[in-house]
Amino acid sequence: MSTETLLEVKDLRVHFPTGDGLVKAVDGLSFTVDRGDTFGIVGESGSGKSVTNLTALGLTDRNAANITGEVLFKGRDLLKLGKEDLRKIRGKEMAMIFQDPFSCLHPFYRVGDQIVEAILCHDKIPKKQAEQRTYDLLGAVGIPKPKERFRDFPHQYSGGMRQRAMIAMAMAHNPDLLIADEPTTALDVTVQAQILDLIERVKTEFDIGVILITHDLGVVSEVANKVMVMYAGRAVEMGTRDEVFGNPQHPYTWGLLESIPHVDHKGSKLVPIEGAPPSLIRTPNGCSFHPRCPHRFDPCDKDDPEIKDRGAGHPDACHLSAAEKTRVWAERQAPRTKAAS
Amino acid sequence: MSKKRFIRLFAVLLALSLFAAACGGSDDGDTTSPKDVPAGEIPVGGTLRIAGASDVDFMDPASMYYTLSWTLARGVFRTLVTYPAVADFEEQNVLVPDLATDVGTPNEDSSEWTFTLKDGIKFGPALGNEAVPGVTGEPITSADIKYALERVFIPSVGGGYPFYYDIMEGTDAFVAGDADEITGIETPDDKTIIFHLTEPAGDWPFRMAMPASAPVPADYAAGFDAEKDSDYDSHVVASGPYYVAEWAPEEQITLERNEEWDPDTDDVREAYVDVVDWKLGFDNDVGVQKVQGGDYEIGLDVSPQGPALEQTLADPELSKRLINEPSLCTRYVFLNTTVEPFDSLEVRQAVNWAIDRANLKTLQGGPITGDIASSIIPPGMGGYLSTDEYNPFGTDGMAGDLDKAKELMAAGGYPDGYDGELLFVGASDPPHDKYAESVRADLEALGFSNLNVKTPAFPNQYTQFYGIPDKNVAIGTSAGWCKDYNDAFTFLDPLFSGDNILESGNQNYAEIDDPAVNEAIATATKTPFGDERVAAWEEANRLATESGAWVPWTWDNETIIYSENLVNPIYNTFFSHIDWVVAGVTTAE
Amino acid sequence: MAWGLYGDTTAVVGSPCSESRCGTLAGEFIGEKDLTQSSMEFQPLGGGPPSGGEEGEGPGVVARTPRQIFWAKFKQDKLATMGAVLVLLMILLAISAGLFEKIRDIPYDHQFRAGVGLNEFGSPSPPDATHWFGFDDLGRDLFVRVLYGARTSLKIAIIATGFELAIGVFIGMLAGYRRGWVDTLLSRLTDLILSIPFLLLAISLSVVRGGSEGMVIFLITFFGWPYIARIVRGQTLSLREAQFIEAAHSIGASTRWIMFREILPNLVAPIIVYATLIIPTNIVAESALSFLGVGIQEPQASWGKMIASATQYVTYGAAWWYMFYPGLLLFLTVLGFNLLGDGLRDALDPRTRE
Amino acid sequence: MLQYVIRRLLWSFVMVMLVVMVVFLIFFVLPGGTGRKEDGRASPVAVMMAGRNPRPELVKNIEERLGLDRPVYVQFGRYVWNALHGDLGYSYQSQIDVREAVFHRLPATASLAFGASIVWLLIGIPIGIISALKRRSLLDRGSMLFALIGVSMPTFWLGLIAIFYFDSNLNVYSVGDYASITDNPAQWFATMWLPWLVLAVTFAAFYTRMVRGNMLEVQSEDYIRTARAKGLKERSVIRHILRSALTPVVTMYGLDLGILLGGAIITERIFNIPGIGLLAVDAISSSDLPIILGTTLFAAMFVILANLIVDVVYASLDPRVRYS
Repeated sequence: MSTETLLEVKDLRVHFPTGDGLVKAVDGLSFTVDRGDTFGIVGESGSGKSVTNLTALGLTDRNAANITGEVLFKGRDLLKLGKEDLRKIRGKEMAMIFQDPFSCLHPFYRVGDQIVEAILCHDKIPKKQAEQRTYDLLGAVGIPKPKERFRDFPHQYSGGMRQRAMIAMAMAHNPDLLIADEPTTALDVTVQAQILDLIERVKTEFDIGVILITHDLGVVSEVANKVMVMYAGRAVEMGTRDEVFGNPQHPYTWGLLESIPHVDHKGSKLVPIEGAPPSLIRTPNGCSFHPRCPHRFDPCDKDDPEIKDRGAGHPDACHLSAAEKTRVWAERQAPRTKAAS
Repeated sequence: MSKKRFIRLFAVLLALSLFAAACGGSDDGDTTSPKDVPAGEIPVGGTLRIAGASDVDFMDPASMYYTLSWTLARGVFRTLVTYPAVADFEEQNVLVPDLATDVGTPNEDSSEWTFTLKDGIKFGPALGNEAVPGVTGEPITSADIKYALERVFIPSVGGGYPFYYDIMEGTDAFVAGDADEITGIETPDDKTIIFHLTEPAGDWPFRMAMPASAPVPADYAAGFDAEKDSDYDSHVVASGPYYVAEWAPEEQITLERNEEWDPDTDDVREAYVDVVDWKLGFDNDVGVQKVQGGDYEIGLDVSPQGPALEQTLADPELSKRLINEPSLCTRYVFLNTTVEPFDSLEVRQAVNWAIDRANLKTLQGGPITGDIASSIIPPGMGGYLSTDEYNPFGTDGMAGDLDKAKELMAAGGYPDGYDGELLFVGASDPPHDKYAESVRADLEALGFSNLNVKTPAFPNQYTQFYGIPDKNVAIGTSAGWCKDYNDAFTFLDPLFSGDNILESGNQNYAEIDDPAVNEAIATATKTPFGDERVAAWEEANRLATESGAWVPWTWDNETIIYSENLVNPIYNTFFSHIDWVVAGVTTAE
Repeated sequence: MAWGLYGDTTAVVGSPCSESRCGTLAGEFIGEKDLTQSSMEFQPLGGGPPSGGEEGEGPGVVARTPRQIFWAKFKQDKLATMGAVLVLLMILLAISAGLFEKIRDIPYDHQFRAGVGLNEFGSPSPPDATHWFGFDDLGRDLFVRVLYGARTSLKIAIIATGFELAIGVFIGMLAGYRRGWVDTLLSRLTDLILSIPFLLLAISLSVVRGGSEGMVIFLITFFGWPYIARIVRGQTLSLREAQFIEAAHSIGASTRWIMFREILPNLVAPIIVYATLIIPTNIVAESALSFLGVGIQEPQASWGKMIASATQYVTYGAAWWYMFYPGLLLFLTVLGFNLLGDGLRDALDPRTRE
Repeated sequence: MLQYVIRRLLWSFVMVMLVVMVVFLIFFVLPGGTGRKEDGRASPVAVMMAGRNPRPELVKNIEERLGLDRPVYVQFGRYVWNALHGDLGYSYQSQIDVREAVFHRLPATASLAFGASIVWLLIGIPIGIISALKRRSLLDRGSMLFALIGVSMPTFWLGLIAIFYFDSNLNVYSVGDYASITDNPAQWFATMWLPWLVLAVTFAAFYTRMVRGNMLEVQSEDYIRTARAKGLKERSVIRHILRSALTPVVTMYGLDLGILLGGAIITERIFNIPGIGLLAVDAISSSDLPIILGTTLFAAMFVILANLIVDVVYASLDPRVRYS
């Protein structure tokens, strides 16, 4: 496995000016994705996960948003590329699959044709050949009788099949980076696992990088090797899966972890995070999480903590000292473990 | 009296109310005098193009009762006697022989009339140029006249005005089905026809000039008449100089020369044009433009009104080609004498004083639409009283006198007006809606505070309100009446005689049953033709007017436009239009 | 139309027309029920559980209420504000019509006859210093008439809208909530009414029964409620799946309670928007009926009737004022309501929030 | 698909029956009873049907023909039977078969409807598309304002203003000189262009708004994002958008046309175009009830037929309907 860096995001800011004020959808975000990585981005809806990736793909309306920072994809800054250059990368070198497979395929076109179209827009090959490739792709993602299903319309597919078709479409050009935005949220649990497997398989087979966006830490813990936790347009904690799950540093991460139902934690109480995500227009002073944070103290509503390694071995953005964090996390864990034992 | 007399009136009123609003006659009459062109200078041949709006009511001479139908009948059907094609109104009313050799010979008391048919009169083709064996080209006989009059009483035919003929002996038995024929019509031979009447009728020849008396081939028509609803209407056989070549309802009527017609037998019709091309369905304003632009020669049921009339009058060229003559019609507001408070003579007279006739006249389109009426019988008809000598409710400018009216209201016992509900019925079509509104405002000023105003679409005010005494219409503002022929009998008898209040199809809308008026009408009816009869009608006119049951407000003019291609346009009061059978077109080749 | 079609297939709808307009009320002229965006979701304006779950009330969090958001957005919308001003102005004019009449001492049905209001041919006289809009064909002051026309129009439109809402909301909710055969039956009923040509039938009815204010209101209501019903049905269909309704169900709330206490408050916003958009349609419908002579009768003033009476002068280029002013007021009123309605819709539609 | 079409057909049939029933109710039951009155007075229905000239014989004849002396359900049965045979009745006053009259007037109405519809499609669709693509541009704001004005402009007022200006002021148009396209194409065009424009304004405005609205809605659909994400050229993406955004336009177009073909009453009245609408309006002023009744029924049939066609066409355009 190589360690080639595929995507490097540096201090990305995406601000939408609106009548109500400036919406800071992404506000100073940096991360790196290597080939072979499954990079999980976790956060509540509105935390900026999707915007980050759409921006990377050049799908954010540049007229409607102020975008600053750098998004280096295989060394090239995507933010500086023209529309046409970006289009050539999209679908070819970098592909994306979306949350709701029910609405992601055009209802009036046949599934097969939509994939053929994806092939033909980057490769000038005969249509017959593209169709053949589509059969292969459909077969590869586990759709039975691909030649027949080729002619079906999306509404004739089940949810899981549509997501498979989406993956087939995404893999049509053997891209380097696959961005999966909540690929399983809309699916049944059993199908979820199959799709995650498929993504994992695809990643290994094609040797690519995957960005997995989700609000579900459970999903991330299963497939991701790196994790970034986002809150209000920023990363609050970042690290390998083991680091983040084994030694979580940020109260928000704790909250997320506590809200996952664990099969092995039978009887343990699910603790929801109090309150709602903040308005992205009037973000609170200081740490943007402090209004919801049960551990807030003096500097929290004044100083904005930057994300850095605060002694835990991986970066986080919380004013609490490393020792304090360990203590508090242990305390919060205690009743759950007790109940489990 | 039958209930059908109003029908013709509809035709006139519809034409006037919807389309003709006004007419161009200035008082000096320049624009109205027909051109007297020597016969030799009238071109022969060519097509007379008529721009029309509505269709004929019927093609069947027994049923037709619209003026525009009678205009057509002038060229298609001949009658025993007819009106001469002359310009002078006095002369027009002197009947001349048509199919008959003379204007009829009465017995001593005018209860028996004898006519003799000319030689050489023949039937032409049926509608659609159908040569009917045994009919077309065959002589017209007295039996054909007899059958024409009998079928007036056959239900499947639906005669337009049988009440003019029900004085023939044996009519009742025929109507009741007890007789196969009307015994009062005697046809000793093919040329002679004798009418035996149950009562004297000095005006019988006038009734023999109406289309219903035009000959109908008995054997041919009887087949149609035997059906439930006679279809002779679509198979009419011509006796005049033209036959109906095409009749596409609401679209087109074409008349072509009837080759069987012998000009030597006809002293009235010249029949200069070869073809009459009558297009129906014109929008009034469009039709006017077409005629004035020379695309059509005559507007029939199409005449300038309102702004179009203003424009026409302002243009010296156009105003030259405008005929504006009395149509022998009176429009009136009636007050139902059986409804409180109009059972009071004073109240009726008060209303007569209160109503602003001048405003109604303005709303109609100004002085040009005819004179403001001061009494019931219109000018040109025996019994007419000129406004100068007789104007019982006259005020300056005829705008009414509210003070006098209020005095009379008080005298009638209603010093504070009347607040009971009164059904007030006008019509919705302009300008009828405006008449209603003007009268309503006047009555309100007089103290009528609770008027229940209804304005149905024309002519539903007649069929659904005025004609049904049960409805108790207190005030009607869209009523009008036109003569059938030039005798005041056709005015006063149906409208003012107490005997003629009918349960349905009533014409005496005011339901007036005044002994003095009844008496005067009866007297006049019995008086033989001449000055004495005119004087008797004048007296009846006075009494009827002063009864206050009507507020007559206009004696309508007929406004007719024609193009510069038309030669010798003479206005004929019989059908209130240009006597086209003596007109020619310059477009003839 | 096409409730028949889309009614069957609501679940797969992606096409925006599906619930939008489907047929015209009065055909050609009335314009359409311009409810293009009807599949939108509305913010509840007040009452009823907020759809977004519990509000965060933590310190420092500035979460505005839907009402505040609505006002903020509405105030920014210049066109909507203009619409509101126009509408208010018209309502003011309608209310003050009597006042004008009193001040200037010209009763609305006073006929200025020969020489003043009418010329010798009976045509209306032009505007002058005291009679700003000229005269009508009976010599009445057109300015006063036009103001009274506003009163007639608004009165009829608003009353009819009220009836339409009452019937439409009830039936729409019933159909959407009960579903099954009730829905089918009611949906077919609306289908039926929508396939009857409004104008022709209105005319026929008026001819048979006579035109009057009550008849106009009846006709507009009769042909208008299905639009409301259709929209409300759609909204109800989606609302009944919402969690708070399920919750109400689970605690055994009665159908009536759920319909009126849970669903209805959530329909307030769309209802307000549609009411605003339906009023102008009704105004035009009234004018059209009166224009064809089967609506308002004399001496009551109606813009449509005025325009109809003015028609005869138009081809001759005469009496322009008679046609122009009533039409202008009619146009401005309709425009005002449309602007306002558009603005309300945008302000209430969360998707336009950026 | 076949099953779907059959279902729609059946439903259309039911609709026809219901409409016939409504019309029957209005014309036969509402006027105050169909039969003869106890005192022997004629049936009000027959009198109204007879029109301007209700001769007693004719009224009696009508009573017999329509079976007005029979129980109401028999009358209804007879009426339905006739309607199903395409018999729209007979005008006793004009003495024409109503169906013939209607079909005779159809070409004028069709000229107006199709001509106007072409105009409004040519205006409405392109402007709607461009406005949506250039959202918030000056052009978008401008055309949306104009569309709003167009939607708010009552046809009859606009028509009169147009006549006032083009006919009496400029003299480039002459009202009411209709000639059929086969008789005199130049004349036909000369009389139709202004009515087309006037009638098209409201519709164009509405279509502009609708197309723009649809476009914006579709633009934010996930599948359009997918199309972009897979690297489609912008032109292809727009094609994807149009495919969804314009499909409902087909539906609406069919319905609008269906309604207009049943008679564009106001426009025909103002411009004096001898179509079905004018037939009806004229029938009103001459109290020709059978024609009013017949045109109403005819127009309703057209709407139902349009519904049917539109449903089937829509089904052929939208696979979700076709295959479900």
